[in-house]
Amino acid sequence: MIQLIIAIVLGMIMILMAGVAIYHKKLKVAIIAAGAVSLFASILYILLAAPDVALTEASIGSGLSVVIFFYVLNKIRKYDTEK
Amino acid sequence: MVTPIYIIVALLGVAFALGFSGQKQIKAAGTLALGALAFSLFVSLEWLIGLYTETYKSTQIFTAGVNPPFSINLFMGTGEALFTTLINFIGLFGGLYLFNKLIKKGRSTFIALLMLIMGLNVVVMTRDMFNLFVFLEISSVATAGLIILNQNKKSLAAGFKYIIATGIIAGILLIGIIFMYRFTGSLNIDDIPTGNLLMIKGFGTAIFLILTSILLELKPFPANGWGLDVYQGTHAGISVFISAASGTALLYVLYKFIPLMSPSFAFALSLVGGLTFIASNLLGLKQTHPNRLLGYSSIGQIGLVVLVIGLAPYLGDKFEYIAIALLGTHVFAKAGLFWISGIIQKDNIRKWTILRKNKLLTILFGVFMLALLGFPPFPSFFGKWELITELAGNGFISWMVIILLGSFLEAVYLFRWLGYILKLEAAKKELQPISWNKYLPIIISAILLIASGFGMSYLHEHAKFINYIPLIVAAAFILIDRLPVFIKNTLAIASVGLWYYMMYPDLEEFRLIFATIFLVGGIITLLAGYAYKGKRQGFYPMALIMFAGLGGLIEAKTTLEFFFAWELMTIGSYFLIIRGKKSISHALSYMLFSLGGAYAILAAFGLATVNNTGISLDILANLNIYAPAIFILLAIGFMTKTASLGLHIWLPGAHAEAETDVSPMVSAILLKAGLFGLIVMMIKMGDQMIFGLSISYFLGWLGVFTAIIGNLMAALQEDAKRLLAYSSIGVLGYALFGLALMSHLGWLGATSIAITHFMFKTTLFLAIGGVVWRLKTKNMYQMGGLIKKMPFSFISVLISIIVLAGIPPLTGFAGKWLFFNAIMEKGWYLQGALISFAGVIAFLYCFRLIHSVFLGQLKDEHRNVKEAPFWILLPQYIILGVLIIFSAFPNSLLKPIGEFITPYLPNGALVWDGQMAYSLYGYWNGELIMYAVVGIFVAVLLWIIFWNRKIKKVKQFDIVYAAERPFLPETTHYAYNFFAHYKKAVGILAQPMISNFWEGVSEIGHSVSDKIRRIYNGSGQAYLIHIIGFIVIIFLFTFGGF
Amino acid sequence: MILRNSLLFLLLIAFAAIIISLFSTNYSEAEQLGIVAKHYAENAKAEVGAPNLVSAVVVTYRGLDTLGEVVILFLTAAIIGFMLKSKHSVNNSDKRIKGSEILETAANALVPIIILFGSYIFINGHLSPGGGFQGGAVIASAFVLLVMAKANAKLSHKIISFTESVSGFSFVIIGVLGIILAAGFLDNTFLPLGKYGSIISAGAIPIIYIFIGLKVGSELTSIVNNLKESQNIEI
Amino acid sequence: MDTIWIKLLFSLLTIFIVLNYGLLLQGVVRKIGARVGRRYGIRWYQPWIDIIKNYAKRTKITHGIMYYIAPAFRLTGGIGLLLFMPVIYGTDMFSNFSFTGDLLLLLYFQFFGVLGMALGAAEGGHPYSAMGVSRGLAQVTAYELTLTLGIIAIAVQYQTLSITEIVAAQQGGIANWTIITNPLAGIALMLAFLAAMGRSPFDVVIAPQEIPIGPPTEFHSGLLGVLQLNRAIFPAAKLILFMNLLFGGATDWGTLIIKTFLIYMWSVFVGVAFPRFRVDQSIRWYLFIPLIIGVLAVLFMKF
Amino acid sequence: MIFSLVNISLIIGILLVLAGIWAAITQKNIIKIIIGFSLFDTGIHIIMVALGYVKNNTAPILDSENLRTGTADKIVDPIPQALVLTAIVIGLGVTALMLVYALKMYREKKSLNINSFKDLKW
Repeated sequence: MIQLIIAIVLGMIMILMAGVAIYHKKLKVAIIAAGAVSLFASILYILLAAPDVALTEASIGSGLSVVIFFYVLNKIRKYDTEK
Repeated sequence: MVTPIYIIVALLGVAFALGFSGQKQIKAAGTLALGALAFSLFVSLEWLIGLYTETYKSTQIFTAGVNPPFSINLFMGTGEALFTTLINFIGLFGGLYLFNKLIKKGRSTFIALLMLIMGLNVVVMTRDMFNLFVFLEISSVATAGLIILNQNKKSLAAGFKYIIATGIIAGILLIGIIFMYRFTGSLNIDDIPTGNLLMIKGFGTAIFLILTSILLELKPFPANGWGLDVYQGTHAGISVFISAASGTALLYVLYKFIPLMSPSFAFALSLVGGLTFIASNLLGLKQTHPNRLLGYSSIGQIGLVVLVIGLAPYLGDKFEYIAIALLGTHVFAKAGLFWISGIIQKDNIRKWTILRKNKLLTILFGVFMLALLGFPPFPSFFGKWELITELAGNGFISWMVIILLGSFLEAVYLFRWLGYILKLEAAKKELQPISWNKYLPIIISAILLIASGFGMSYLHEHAKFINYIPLIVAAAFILIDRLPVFIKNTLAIASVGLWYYMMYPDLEEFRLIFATIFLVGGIITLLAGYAYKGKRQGFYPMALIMFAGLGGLIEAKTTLEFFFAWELMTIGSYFLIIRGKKSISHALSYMLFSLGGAYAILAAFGLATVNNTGISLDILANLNIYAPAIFILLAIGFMTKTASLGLHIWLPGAHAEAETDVSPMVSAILLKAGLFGLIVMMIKMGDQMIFGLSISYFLGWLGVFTAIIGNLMAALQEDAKRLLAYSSIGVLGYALFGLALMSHLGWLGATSIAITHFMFKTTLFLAIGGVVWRLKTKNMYQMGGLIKKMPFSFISVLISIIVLAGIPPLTGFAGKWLFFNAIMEKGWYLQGALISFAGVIAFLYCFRLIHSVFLGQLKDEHRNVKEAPFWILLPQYIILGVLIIFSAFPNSLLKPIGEFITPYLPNGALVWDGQMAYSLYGYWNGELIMYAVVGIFVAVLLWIIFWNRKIKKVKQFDIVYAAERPFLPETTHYAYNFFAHYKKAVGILAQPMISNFWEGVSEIGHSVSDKIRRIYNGSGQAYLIHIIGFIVIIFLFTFGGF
Repeated sequence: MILRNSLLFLLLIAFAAIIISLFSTNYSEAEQLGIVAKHYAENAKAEVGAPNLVSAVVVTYRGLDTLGEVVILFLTAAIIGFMLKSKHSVNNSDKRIKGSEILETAANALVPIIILFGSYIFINGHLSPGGGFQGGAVIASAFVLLVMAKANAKLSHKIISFTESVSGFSFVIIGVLGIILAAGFLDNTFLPLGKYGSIISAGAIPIIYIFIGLKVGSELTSIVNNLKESQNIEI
Repeated sequence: MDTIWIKLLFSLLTIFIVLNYGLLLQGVVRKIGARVGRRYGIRWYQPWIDIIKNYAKRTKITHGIMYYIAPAFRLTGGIGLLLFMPVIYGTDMFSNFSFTGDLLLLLYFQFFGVLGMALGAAEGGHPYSAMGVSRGLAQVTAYELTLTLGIIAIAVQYQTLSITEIVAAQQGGIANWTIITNPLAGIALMLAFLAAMGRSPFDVVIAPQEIPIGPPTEFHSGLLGVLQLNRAIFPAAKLILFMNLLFGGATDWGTLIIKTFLIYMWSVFVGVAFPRFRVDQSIRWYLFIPLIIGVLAVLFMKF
Repeated sequence: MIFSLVNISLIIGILLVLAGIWAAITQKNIIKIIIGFSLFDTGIHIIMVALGYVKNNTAPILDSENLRTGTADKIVDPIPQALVLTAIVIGLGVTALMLVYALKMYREKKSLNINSFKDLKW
C-alpha cells in the first residue's frame, strides 16, 4: 500500500516536473526538471524491483545526459555573449 | 561456407579497429573498411549462390549457444541472402564511390558507413524484434552521422529532421515491441501467433504499432517530408545508402511481417503504397532539384513495392518475382542515378547539360532511367508486366490504374530531365575528371541491371522465349560507335537485311506486309544514312533498337513479346526523335503519349488473361467480360502511335524536328506499327460492342475527323516538314477509317494506304529533307524556285504528291476507289463523304508544298544550291520505281493483299480479271487507265512540242506585270500564309483545341502538384505531426475506430 | 495558434487512444512469468552461471543487442567527434578560465575513488545490480568531474580512442571465441562457469562487462570531452 | 486489235465534236451574256479565232519545263475526263474508254489537269498565278463535299458506281431522271455544279473580267492555245457528266447538245444574277446550305 | 484492481510519453524538443519496466535463498529490464547526437527556433 502511495506521489511529481520541463521559459530550469523526471523515475524503478534499471537511469538519465545538455547550453550561451 | 555472423564480426571488428588508426594511416584504414565490406558482400553472395543452386540450405544462426526464443537468432534463407547481397553491394560500392570524400573527413565516417551496413544486414537477418529495434537504431544513427558528411546548413537541418523523425518512429516501434512481448511472452517473430488475433485490439494494436513504424521508416506519403529533405540536403553518395540500402532492408522487414498482417492492414498498406507511389511522382512534377527529385522517385518506387507487399496474398507465387524485379531495379538504378548526381553536383536539373560532355555517363544515365520506368530489357519491365497481369487476373482494376498512373507521372519528370540533359543549351564548363572509383560503381550497377534483366526474363515462364539477338546486335553498335558512318551504315543495313532474310520463310499475310514495310523499308531509309559524314554517334544503336522493336512486333507470338517489342520500338524512336535540333519538348510529348498508350496496351493484355490460359496473342480471340474494355484500351494504345485525333499532338513537332533520314523512319515506318497493332487486334477480336454500339463505328468517325483535321492543319503550316507530319496524321486517319470499316474492301484500302503511305511519305520526307539539308531552313516561304536547282527532288515530290492525292493514274487512286466501294457496301455514307472531303483538302497542302518549295521565284541566296546528296535521292528513286509498277499493275499489290484478308473478311472481295478489278458497285482497270492517260498525255505533249519548237526561255522576272517590274523574289513569291482565305473560312476547325486540352491537363497536374507539396513546409515539427497523424489515420482505417 | 494547438491536442488524444487500446482486450496484470522469462529463471544458473539475471540476459542471451548498444554509443561518440572537429583548430590559451581551487582539490581526491567505484560496479555486474553500462557511466562521470573542475585539463584523445577500440575489439573477439570454442556467437561458456555467485564465475560475463564498462566509460568521456573542447573553438 | 483502232478513231471523233461544241457554247454564252448586259458582244465564232490567233503568235516563251508541259497535263485532264465517260448512251463506240473505270475515276481524274495546270502556272513565278491556284483549290474543297454527297446519294440509289448503268437506269422518260427520282441529290449536285463550272458567283479563281489573274496569267501563244482547247473540252465534259448523272444521259448527239446546253444555262443564269463571292464566302456558303442538302440527300437514301 | 503499482506506473509512463510528444510537436525551441524526446524515452522505459513487473516478486537476482526454496520463478521478468538497459543507453546516444546537432545548427543560424530551418522544403 505504501508503495502505491509513493508511486502516486512520484507520478504526480514527475508529471509536474515534465510540465516544468516543457513550459518553463528558462532552459536551464527545464533541463534540470527533465533530469528530475529521470531521477524520480529511477526511484519508481526500484519500487518496480528493477535495481539495474534504476542504477542506469540514475547515472545516465539524470546524470550524464543532464551534463551533456548543460555543456551544449553553456556552449550556446557562451557563443551568444561572445558575439 | 562462411557463417553470416562473420558479416557482423568483420564489419564490427574493423569498425572498432579503425579506432587504432590515426589520421595518417587513414588511407589504409579506409581500404581496410572497404575490405570488410567486400568480405560481407562475398559472404552474402556466396550464400545467395549456394542457396540458389541448392548446395546450401537455409540456416538458423543462434547466438549465445541457446535456442531461440531464449536467445537472439538470425536466419539466412534465399530472401535474406538476396537482400544482404543487395545491401552489401551498395555498401561496398557506395563506400568505394565516396572513398576520397570519406578519407578527407576522417575515420568516423568510415565507422558510420560500416555500422550502417552492418545494422542493415542484421535488420534483414534477425528474427528477434528487439534486436530489430536496436539495429534499426544503429542504422538510423549511422545515417544521421553520414548525412552531415558535408557539414553545411542544409545537411544539418536535414539531419536533425531525420533524427527527430526516426526517433519518434523508433519510440513507437519500441512500444509495439514491448507490448508484443507482454502478450506473447517472446520476442521472436516466429513465436507471434497469426490469425484472427490480429484484429483484436490490444494484441492487434501492438502489431499495428510495429508494422506502422516500419512502414513509416519507408517514408510513406504524406509522412515523408523528413526523408525528402534528407535527399535534398545530403550528399548524393549518402542518399544512395538511404534510398537503396535502408529502403531495401526495411522492405524486407515488412516482408517478414506479412504473416502478421490482418487483411484490413494489408489493404491499408497497399493503399498507402499506392498513394505514395502516385503522390510522390505527382509531386516530382514540379521539382527541379535533382536529388530531391530522385528522392521523390525513390519514395515512389518504394511505395510501389509496399503496394505489392500489401497485395501479396493476391499475387500468389508471383509475389516474390514481382517484388524482386521492382526492388532490384530500384536499388541499382537509384544508386546509379544518385551516384551520377554526386558527380554532376548541380542543384537544378536544367544545369545538368554538363553531363552530356561525358558520353559514357550519359548512356548510363539513360540506362538507369529506362530501367526505373520499366522499359525492357530491365527487370522492372518483367516485374510490372507480371504485376499488372496478376492484378488484372484478380480484377483489381483500380490498383492497375494507380500503378500505371504513377508510373506515367514518374516518366513525365524523368524524361523531361533526360530531355534537358540531351538538348538544353550546353554548359561551357567541362566536367571535372572523374576518378575510377566513381566510375566503377556506376558501371557495375548498370551491368548488373542489364544482367538481372536477362536473369529475370530467363526466370519468367514466357519471357525466356524472347528473342534478344536483335537487341544485342543493336547494343553492339554502341561498341563500334566510334567507327565512321559508312561502315556502321553498311553493317546496319546488313544486319536488318539478314534479319529479314531469316524471318522471311515464316512470314505470311499481314506479317509479311508489315515486316516488309518495317525492315525492307528500314533498309531503304538507312541508305540515306550514307549521305552523312563523320561518325554520327549514337544514331545507329538507337535506330537498330527501333528496328529490333519493329521486327519483334512481327515475330511476337505472345502478348509479352509483343509488348516487349513495342516498348523497345518506343525507346529507340524516342532517342531518334530527340536527336533533332529543337525536339526537346516534342520528344517528351512523343514519349509521354507513347507511354500512355503502352500502358493502355499493358492494361489490356493484363485484362486479357482473365479466364484465359497462357499469354499467346491468340487469347485475344477468346475473351472474357472485359472484351470491350480490352478493345478500347488496345485501340487507344495503338492509336497513340498512329496519332489519331486527340492523341496526335506529339507527332507534328516530333517528325518535323527529326533529322533528314529519321523523319521517314519515324513517320513512314514507325506509324505503321500502330496500324499493325490495330490489325492484329481486329483480326483476333473482331468488332466489339459497348452499350449495344459497335466500337469500330466510333473508330470510323475518329478516323474521319483525324483525316480532316490532319489534312487541314497540314494545309495551314509554314514549315515543310511539319506539313508532311500533319499529312501523316491525315493519311493515318484514312487507314484507321478503313480498318474500322471491318470489311474486306475497307481493309484492302487501309492496307494499300499503309503501303503507299510508307512509300510516298518516305520519298517526300527524304526529298524535303534533302532540300532542308541544302537550304538550312524548313520554312517554305523562304524557299521557292528550286525546280531549277534540284530537279530530281522535284520529280520525286511531284510523283509522291500525285500518289498522295489519289489522282489517277498513279496508285494512290486505288486507295480512294477501294474506300468508296467499301463505304457504299458498309453504308457509312456521311463518313465516306467526309473522308473524301479530307482527300480534297489534301490537294491544298500537296500543291502548297510543291509550289512553295520548287516553283515560283528562286531566292537570291539559293542560286548556288546543289541537288540533294545522291544517297538521299537513291532511296527515293527506288521507291518511285516500285510506285510506278504498282500503279500500272495494281493487282500485283492488291490481289495478294486481298487474299490475305479473305480468310478474315471474305465478303465483298474484289473480282480480278487481269488488271481489271470488279467490286459490287464499280470497276477499275489501273493498267488501261495508265495506258490511256499516258497515251493522251504523250500525244498532247508531242503536239505542244511540235508547235512550240522555237520556244524561248525567259528570265526569272520576265513576268506579266501591269506596273513596275518586281525585282525581289521575296516579295514576288506568293507562299507565306498561302491559304489565308481558307483559314478565314474554316480556321475554326484548325484551332489548337486538342493541344489546349492536353496543356490544360498538364497544367492541372502541375498545379495540383504544387499545391500538395506545400505540406512539406520544411519544419521538422510539422513532419512529426504528419507522422503522428499518419499513425492515427492508419489506425482508424485498420480498426475502424479506437 | 490556439486553434493549431487545440487541433494538435486532439491529435494527441487520438494517439493516446491508440496507446490505451493496447490495454483493451488481452491485457491483464501479470501473475507469472512468460515462457522465456521462466526459462531464464530456471536455467540461467546452468546455462550462464550468473545470479543477476538481468546481466545474464544483457550479456549472454541478448548479447547481440548489447553489442548493438555498444555500437550505438561508439557511433554517437564517433559522429559527435566528427561533427565537433573544427576546421581550423585555434589555440585559445589566452582565454583560459581559472577553475575554483576547492573544486579542483576535491576533484583530485574524488576522481580515483569514483573510478574505483565504477570498476566495482562492472566487475560485480554478474552478481549484483549494475554492470558495464552503469559502471562505465560512473567512470565517465569521474572524468566529467575532472574536466569540469579543471578548466585546463586535457584528456588525451588518443588514449580514449585507444581504450575504446581495444575494448570494442576485444568484445567482438570474445564473441567470436564463443563461436569457435562454444555453441555460438557471444556464448559465454567457453570459459568455465566457475562457482555460482563468486566473482570469477559465469564464464566470460565479467570479462565482457569489463570491456563494456571500459568502452562505455571511454565513449561517454569522449563525448563530454569533445563537447568541452569544442567550447573554446570557434567556427 | 481492230477494235482498239476503231475505238481510237471514235475517241478522236468524240473529242472533235465536243471541242467544237464547247467552243460554240463559249461563244454563244458570251454573246448571250453581252446581250443581257445590253452590249453587242463578240461574234459567236470568236473562240475559234482566239485559238487560231494564239497558235499563230511568233514569240513563244517558257518559264521552265513544268510551265512547258503544264498545258499537256491540262488538256490530258480534259480529254481524259471526256473519254473515261460514256458520252452517248447505248453506243459502244461513243462510250470510249468508260470501261476502264467508273464514276470514281472521273471524280478524281478531273484533278489531274487541275494539278498539272497549277504546277505550270506556279512555275511561271507570277504571284497572281499562285494566288489563283490557292483560291481555286480552296473552293474545290468546298463544293467537292456537296458533290461527293450527291454522288453517293445517286450511287446508293442505283446501287452502282458505273455511269453507264446509272444512265441505263434513267432511261424511259423524264420521270426516271435522277433529278426527279432523287431531287435532294439532284439539287446538291446542281449546286456543286455551279462552282465546278467556275462561273460567277464562283469565278474569283480566274477573275476573267479584271486584270489577268489566276492560273493562266503567265501563259501565252501556243501554250495558251492548248489551254483554250481545254477550256472548251473540259466544261463540256463536265456538262456531259452531270447530264449523265441527273438528266438521263443522251442517246444521240442532238439530245446531248440540247440537254447540256440547258444545263449550262443554269449556271449562266445564276452567274448573271448573282455577284461574285470572295473565296472564303463561297466556302462558307458551300459548307452551309448545299452541305445540308447533300447530307439530307444521303440520309434520305440511307433510311 | 486499477490502482496497482503496475497500473500507476503505466499511467505515468503513458503520460510522460504523451507529454514528450506534446513538447516535440508544440515547442519551437530545439532544446525543448530534445527535452521532449527524453521525456518520451523515459515514459517508454517506465512502461517497459512496469510491464515486466510481476506482483509481489523480487528483483531478478537469484540468491541462494531463491534457489534453495525452489522459488526461482518468483522474480520479476528480467527481459524488459534488460531491454530497458539497452534502450536507455541508446536513448542517451541519440539525445547526445541531437544536442550536438542543435549546437551546430545554432552556429549556422544563431537561432534555436525550429522554424528557422526551413530551407529545404517542397
